[in-house]
Amino acid sequence: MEQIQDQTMYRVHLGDVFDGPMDLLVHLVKKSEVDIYDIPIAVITEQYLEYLRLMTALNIDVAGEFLVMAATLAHIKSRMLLPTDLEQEEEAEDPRLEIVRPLEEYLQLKYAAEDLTTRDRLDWDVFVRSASNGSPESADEKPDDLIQVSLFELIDAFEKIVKRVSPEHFLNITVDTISVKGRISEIADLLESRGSVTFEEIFEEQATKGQIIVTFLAILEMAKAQIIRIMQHVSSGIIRIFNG
Amino acid sequence: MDNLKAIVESLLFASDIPLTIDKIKSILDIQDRQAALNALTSLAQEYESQKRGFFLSEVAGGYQLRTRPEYRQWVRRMKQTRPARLSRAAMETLAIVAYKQPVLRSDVEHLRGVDSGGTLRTLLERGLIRVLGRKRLPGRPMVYGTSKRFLEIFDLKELSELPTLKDLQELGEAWPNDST
Amino acid sequence: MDNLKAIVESLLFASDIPLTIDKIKSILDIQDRQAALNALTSLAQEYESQKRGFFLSEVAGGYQLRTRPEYRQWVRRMKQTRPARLSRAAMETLAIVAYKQPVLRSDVEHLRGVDSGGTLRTLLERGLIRVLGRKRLPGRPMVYGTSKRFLEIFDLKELSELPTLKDLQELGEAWPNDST
Repeated sequence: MEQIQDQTMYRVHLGDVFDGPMDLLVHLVKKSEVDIYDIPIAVITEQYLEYLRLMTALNIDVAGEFLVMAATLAHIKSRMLLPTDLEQEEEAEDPRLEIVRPLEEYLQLKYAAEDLTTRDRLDWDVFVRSASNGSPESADEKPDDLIQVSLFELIDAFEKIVKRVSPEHFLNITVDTISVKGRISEIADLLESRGSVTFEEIFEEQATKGQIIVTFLAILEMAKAQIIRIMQHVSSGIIRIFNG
Repeated sequence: MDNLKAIVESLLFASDIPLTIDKIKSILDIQDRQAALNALTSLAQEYESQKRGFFLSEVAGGYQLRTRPEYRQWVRRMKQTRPARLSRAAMETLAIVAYKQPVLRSDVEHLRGVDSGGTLRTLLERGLIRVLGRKRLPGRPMVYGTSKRFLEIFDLKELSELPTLKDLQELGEAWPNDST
Repeated sequence: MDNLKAIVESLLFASDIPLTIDKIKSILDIQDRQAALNALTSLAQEYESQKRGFFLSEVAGGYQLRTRPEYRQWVRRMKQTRPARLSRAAMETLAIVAYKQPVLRSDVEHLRGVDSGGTLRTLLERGLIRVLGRKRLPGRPMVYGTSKRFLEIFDLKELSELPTLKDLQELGEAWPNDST
């Protein structure tokens, strides 16, 4: 922890001062005490660019997002300067809306974040009795007990294993292999309840080409793992899959 | 069970998670929901009127005894807790997930205007948000929502207890001072 | 400190070990031993006269709140039915089965580097994993996969909703400013 702090102390990002370009913009709008629905865009743009220049002068990294916002502001400013055709004026949208809408939404969420921080936080403002008193984890857990584990803990546990074992065991699990696993599970269900099933039946409900491929890969995988046996009837030619 | 109130209190006292009424009913093997509710209400009133060191908090769909926030400094001192701090960025991200769930990483980043992978990961690790599943979009992106732990930590009965964004904005406009 | 009694109660409530008078004095920064003792005595009397669900026990040279022994059956019952956490070993094993299924016990052990028969059995008993079949190898070893119950517990519609390591890596590192 201390090590991290030491590193960051010398590597200041603009992001450490402001959470992002929206945050900086909010700061400027508030500082100028202007209405967000009527932002003096030229003034705010100038202040925004001034900030970026200051940051650069102080050797602070200015992330790309800040530059994108600078470009957006400059663009709005230039559109404001264009003479509006009187006839089109009614339909013409205020160019500032491009920035006002996200700004409004961002402000709301900032207030929401502030509101959350004012609540009585557990383990900071209020405390509960700790779990450690009384008996340790009861041994007689019933199988229908709820289990208090989140999906993140599961993947986190797996990540730790992958980090621990040598790279050749590393299996990069992609979405595709996961859906094949899902299909394997379904076919295993089917075989469990029916003992055997024909090839056609398995493919019957597969609507898309992708699904057919996934099912096919699942069958291959199961055959390779020798969970199933694939047999063809000599006379009828019907292919059946059996529990291995 | 004439001492129902005392028994309920002992359960609340010994539990490390919020207890739901259903759970209390099933432990005590009673059918009468109202009786359980009465016991809880009456306990809550006693803690208030007697100015006890703890109170009954209605949180995450259940009930839990918690120390009174007024005494935070003393309890903190005893526990020697260092604040498990969440940065402003993490709080913002958390607020977005709380209000906009189910939400994608790209939604969060669109709103905040900055990369939010790291803060999402922090929140996942702290158990404040969870993966709800995946969206049927190219790349099958993960969908996030807040967890039960979020309710427990932020002292919320349920998500709907959060003030609406509109209310917050109206309040917010009353404070001209910068939040930083 | 006119609410000394309530503060002492909040400390007793939140402490997981017996509190000594010296400890209470040092937390509250008071010199008056008698005041602390009076608060404790008065609390103990209140718990008795009000027939609360807990009492003040003088134990191991200190003071601790404990549930009343009369209610032990209910408290025990509650502790038995609380959601269990998976042990780290079970968690690891479950993660391997989830991500590498169909998988053999030998595969699990190869990855974990330790005997995993016991944890696999536990997971089977709890219905989190199941036997998909047997492999036609010497000894006909069982092939494991996750169960429907696994999906229910993790609130997944289907296995393909499981987040992958790639998803996690794409989020990047947790935000360094947030202490965990």
